[in-house]
Amino acid sequence: MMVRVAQNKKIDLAIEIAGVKFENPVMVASGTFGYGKEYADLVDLNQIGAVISKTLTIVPRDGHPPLRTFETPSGMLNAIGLHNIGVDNFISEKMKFLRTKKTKVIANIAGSTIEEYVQVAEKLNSAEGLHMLEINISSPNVKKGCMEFGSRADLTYECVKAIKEVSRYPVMPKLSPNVTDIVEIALACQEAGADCISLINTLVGMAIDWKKKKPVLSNITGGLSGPAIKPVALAMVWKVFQKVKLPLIGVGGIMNTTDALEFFMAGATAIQVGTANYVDPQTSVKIVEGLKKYCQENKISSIKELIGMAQPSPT
Amino acid sequence: MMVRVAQNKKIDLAIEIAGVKFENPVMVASGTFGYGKEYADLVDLNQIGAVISKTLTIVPRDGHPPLRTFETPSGMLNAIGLHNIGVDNFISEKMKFLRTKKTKVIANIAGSTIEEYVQVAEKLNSAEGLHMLEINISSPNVKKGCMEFGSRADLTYECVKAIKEVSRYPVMPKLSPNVTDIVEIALACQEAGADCISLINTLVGMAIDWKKKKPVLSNITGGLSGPAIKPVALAMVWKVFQKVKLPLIGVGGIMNTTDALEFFMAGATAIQVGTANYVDPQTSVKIVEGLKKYCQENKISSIKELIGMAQPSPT
Amino acid sequence: MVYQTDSPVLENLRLGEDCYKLILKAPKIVDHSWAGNFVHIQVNPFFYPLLRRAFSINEVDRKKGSLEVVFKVIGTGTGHLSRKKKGDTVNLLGPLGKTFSYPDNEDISIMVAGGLGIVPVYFLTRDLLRKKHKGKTYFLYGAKEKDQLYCLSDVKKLPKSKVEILYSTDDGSYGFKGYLDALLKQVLEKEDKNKVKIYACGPEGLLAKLSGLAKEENLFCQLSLEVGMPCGMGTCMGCVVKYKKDYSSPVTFKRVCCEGPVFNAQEVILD
Amino acid sequence: MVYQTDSPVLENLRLGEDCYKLILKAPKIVDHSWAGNFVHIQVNPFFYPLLRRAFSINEVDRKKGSLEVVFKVIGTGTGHLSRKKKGDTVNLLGPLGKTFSYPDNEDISIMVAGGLGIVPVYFLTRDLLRKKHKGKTYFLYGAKEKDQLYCLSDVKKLPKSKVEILYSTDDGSYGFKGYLDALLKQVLEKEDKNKVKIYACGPEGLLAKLSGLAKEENLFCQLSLEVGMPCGMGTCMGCVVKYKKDYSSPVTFKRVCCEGPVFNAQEVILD
Ligand SMILES: Cc1cc2nc3c(=O)[nH]c(=O)nc-3n(C[C@H](O)[C@H](O)[C@H](O)COP(=O)(O)OP(=O)(O)OC[C@H]3O[C@@H](n4cnc5c(N)ncnc54)[C@H](O)[C@@H]3O)c2cc1C
Ligand SMILES: Cc1cc2nc3c(=O)[nH]c(=O)nc-3n(C[C@H](O)[C@H](O)[C@H](O)COP(=O)(O)OP(=O)(O)OC[C@H]3O[C@@H](n4cnc5c(N)ncnc54)[C@H](O)[C@@H]3O)c2cc1C
Ligand SMILES: Cc1cc2nc3c(=O)[nH]c(=O)nc-3n(C[C@H](O)[C@H](O)[C@H](O)COP(=O)(O)O)c2cc1C
Ligand SMILES: Cc1cc2nc3c(=O)[nH]c(=O)nc-3n(C[C@H](O)[C@H](O)[C@H](O)COP(=O)(O)O)c2cc1C
Ligand code: FES
Ligand code: FES
Repeated sequence: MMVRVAQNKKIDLAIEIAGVKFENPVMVASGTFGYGKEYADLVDLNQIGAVISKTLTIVPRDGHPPLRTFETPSGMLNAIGLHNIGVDNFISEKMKFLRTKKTKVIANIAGSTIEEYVQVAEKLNSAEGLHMLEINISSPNVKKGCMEFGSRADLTYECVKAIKEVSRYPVMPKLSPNVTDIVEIALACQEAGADCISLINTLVGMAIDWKKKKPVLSNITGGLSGPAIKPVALAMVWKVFQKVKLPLIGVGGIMNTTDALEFFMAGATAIQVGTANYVDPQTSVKIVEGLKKYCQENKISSIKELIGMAQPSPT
Repeated sequence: MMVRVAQNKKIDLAIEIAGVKFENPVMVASGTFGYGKEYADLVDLNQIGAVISKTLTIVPRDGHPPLRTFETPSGMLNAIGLHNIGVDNFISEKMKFLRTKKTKVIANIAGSTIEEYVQVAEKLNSAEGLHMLEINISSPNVKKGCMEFGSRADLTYECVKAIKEVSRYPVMPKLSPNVTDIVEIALACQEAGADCISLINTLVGMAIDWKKKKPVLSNITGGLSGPAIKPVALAMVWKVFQKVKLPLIGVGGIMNTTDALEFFMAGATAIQVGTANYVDPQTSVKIVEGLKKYCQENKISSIKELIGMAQPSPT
Repeated sequence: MVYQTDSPVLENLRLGEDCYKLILKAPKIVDHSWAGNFVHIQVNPFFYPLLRRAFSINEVDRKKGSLEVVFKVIGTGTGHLSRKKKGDTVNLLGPLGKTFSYPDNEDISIMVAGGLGIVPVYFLTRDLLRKKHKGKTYFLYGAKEKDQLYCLSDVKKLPKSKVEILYSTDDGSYGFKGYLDALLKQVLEKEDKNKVKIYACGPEGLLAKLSGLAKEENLFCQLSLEVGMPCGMGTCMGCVVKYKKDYSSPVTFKRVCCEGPVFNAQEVILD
Repeated sequence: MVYQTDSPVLENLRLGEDCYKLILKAPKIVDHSWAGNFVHIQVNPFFYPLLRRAFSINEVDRKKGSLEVVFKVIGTGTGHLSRKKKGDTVNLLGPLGKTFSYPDNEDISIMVAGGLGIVPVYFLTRDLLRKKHKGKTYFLYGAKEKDQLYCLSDVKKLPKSKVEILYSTDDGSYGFKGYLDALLKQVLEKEDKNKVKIYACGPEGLLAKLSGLAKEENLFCQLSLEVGMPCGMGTCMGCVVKYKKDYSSPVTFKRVCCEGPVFNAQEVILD
């Protein structure tokens, strides 16, 4: 059931962000596609704009004890706790396969301190075939780092700036929705020299097992993702687009082509497919195909025309 | 199909908050039950702990143009814009009916300025049969007031304090989830002398009509409610319970008895049923019935035993 | 009085591609239902889709205590409904909304039914027949093409002696070729506009045109509107339409679920 | 190799109250499926419930290219599945997970099937029969009460000459009265523990007991675990179990979907 994207010369889905040329604007979100190879039996990676790795830390992490996930109405909670193989193993074990594919490769990174973020970024400078760094300043599931930084403009600025100073790759901070003013955080990224911004990570949520009278997740709270949060993600892309000049990569509850269209029209330059990969691993490829069809039917020659189309025209 | 609650002498669902004795801890949320009479054909108001009015303002408001609502996966967006009959009409037209019922009556109020909040609160001092004020510092759908105040601890403090100074009724500020740190806002309420706290109002969200290439709602963004947001609401009740001493009234996505149980176990003293009223007007009465049954089966003599049951025991 | 009932499905008939007639037993609701009323149906007890769906009542059988709704599958909610079988139950709220102002015997009634907008005006027509209404009655039924005149067999059963039936299709595949409002104008030319009472329901475009026509020519015209209705009970304030009583009044908003769905065409602003 | 297929429902048989056997056509998956593998089923294409549901494979027909899953209705997902009819299709991912280590002819195999945990060990037993496995084989099948031995008729068809079948029910309504682990202990007393290979699946409590027993008595015992599985493909890291290779190793987490669902009982920590 590998979906093949119809060849169509006229329709240009390619986008360029910070000098990186993506074949199309559809990426798979961090933590929902492993390190890429896991889905290679099912999904033609050559047809996806970019694969974003699970968040990488300086040393491998084991994450939280079970239970780590729970399904909610039109969504799911996760508290994985950044269980990952560590940046070194990623470079030595996972990049080799990814380099053989046309898809662009984005490494998502995190640390408990800004120094750790910087160390991971430095290590990745030697990863051949990598194209961009996504900075996880937004995962709600760890005690130190991530959302701790992404909830404050000053720490966001510091963290992004420090990484920009050492990395040879363009940098894409990933924002948390659990803030009073996401525009303020996005502006801090812009000032710090970020090349683009992805939004959103998960919303903090929890569930209680009323039979056992205790929280379902071992970590108590987790991150909510899936269709349930799409309206929240879309509103944040919309608002940030109005004040921030950087290209935006929209993520949150995207299940199909029309969901993706909403994000482009709100102002996204590209989108990421997250939870939907679990539901249907073909989602990203189907969206690529769907976007081509949409553009064809609506005589749109470049996907770029769609960006911010629903926004009021500047006066 | 009026659901009747089985009489059971032994089970005590009554709760007292700030001196007000509620027959049971199930309230219907502001904006989802009109002014009470609308549902009188279907729901026995004597069986509901409290009816909370639509937000009242100093003069009647017309609200936003259509479209005002939109369904989303397991949720809905609304941008009503506080369309309401105004506080005077509420007192003269709606209180008479509500006084004839055993349910407690809570007036939800808002204003564009703190002065307006105070004026509405003062007017309600003369409303016979009222029991409490809920302070809407959290609706995301108006340009001035509401969430503007509830997003900042200092303004929350000022607003709540000003109302406390004039009102003869206990005061329940209603918090917005669209903040970085809801505990900080809750603490500001506590300091300002609030008697209890309700949480949460809706999450900011939006939808785009991809066919028309514009936002679905005339107000562009709206508030997300329903089962989709339950995990977020529950996590906020959980966190506030850990730091704030005031009774908490949980609201957000409660559809049935087990949802309500989760909120009690997280730390709520009472709960509010919102969007579920639209789906099944009997929801609140069914939950009252369900709680009785649960207590009976689990040999719980007072609902108070459930409050915070899933929280770690204090060390 | 509004009732909430678990109503058994008596029949679910397929009327055409993706169009169904659902017959539900709901005696209490039926007792109080008149043309223009609607029911609010919980299509899935598991909250997916979350909200109820509104359907005008197409016809009632007051003896059997049953009512009909006719619907087209357009999304999740109507998809669920289309799969209901005899013996299933669905939860109903009803009757909801304001009814049409029934015509007097002196009036000339013109029903304007665009597509599935036929539902409330069909009920009105059937009710007038039951009441042995004497006034002249036109029934204008239009759709894009013949296949979409889903209720054709019902309409054909209306007594020709009492109701003058005219059809239109956009493509001319049945009856008059063209839009319903053009057909309506032909009828209006033959009749005394002061005696005419128009009752209409149908797609937005049609109703907007009729609203314009009613304002220009000062016609008595009632429209049954459709908008998304979260509660159906007047509490959410979510279903409003722009309303302007007359030239000198300000624009306000009226709730379609309880101050409508039937409105005077001259008083609503459809844009 | 993992496949994703839209698989037609060939049959959906009711095995008892709220228990069903679904037979699906999925030739590619069947070709690569062995005992312990599972399929991940999208029960509703409209994303409600959102996530796939995992089901061990009960049996395959390699000629027809069909596979069986047996399930109990416990929530929305299995509720949807129970209503699937011949001709419907469901989207499958499979075969997923690690299989049991099949026994050698010298081994004494003991299948321990608690409730619907029968599924993977039934497949193993059937596969051994197909492979003309020579080793002694026990099949222990237990449930709360007789009515919950949903697969009784399948088990009864196992050749008695090749498989020694023992039943248990908690209430004694069929076979041995008591828990399955007690029955297992009786069997173990008769056999050489060094030759025994235990294959088990069932409720959490049973598996925890078996894990304890295996550690105490240093038994070869493989357990098929069940936990919520968002992806089933090893990417979400959501389905982990506590794992400790041996006494001196640290506790880590293993993904049940791809490093399991079959684990050595001595290596997992079930609490
Ligand atoms: C008073 C009234 C009477 C109606 N009578 C009929 C009838 O007799 N026959 C019939 O086929 N349909 C009728 N409708 C429209 C019917 O309610 C919609 O077709 C139905 O809600 C679509 O639901 P869905 O889940 O299949 O579609 P979806 O597109 O999935 O629905 C999504 C959302 O949009 C809303 N919505 C979409 N289209 C409409 C619409 N046209 N009107 C109102 N809400 C809409 C729904 O409430 C829902 O919240 C009536 C609507 C109203 C308000
Ligand atoms: C490898 C594997 C093999 C399985 N084999 C079978 C089988 O052969 N027969 C059978 O009846 N069931 C089997 N299960 C369990 C089956 O997946 C659950 O019964 C099913 O997911 C329940 O879905 P639901 O929507 O009906 O229930 P709900 O309670 O609504 O499900 C809610 C959530 O909990 C999760 N969940 C609940 N119970 C379980 C459970 N026991 N195991 C895993 N996830 C759970 C679901 O994934 C879902 O996300 C297996 C599970 C796994 C992991
Ligand atoms: C199980 C799971 C694990 C995730 N892990 C990460 C992660 O490691 N790093 C990260 O930046 N985001 C992580 N995310 C967040 C997603 O990348 C995405 O931002 C979020 O899920 C919202 O998108 P969605 O609704 O499409 O899933 C994870 C999400 C899920 C569901
Ligand atoms: C249509 C609609 C109108 C609402 N109006 C108000 C309001 O006037 N004042 C207010 O404080 N909250 C209002 N709310 C918020 C609800 O009271 C409640 O806080 C929120 O919907 C979350 O609960 P729920 O998920 O149970 O609906 C409204 C909600 C909806 C859906
Ligand atoms: S549908 Fe709620 S007020 Fe009309
Ligand atoms: S279910 Fe996702 S890693 Fe196992």
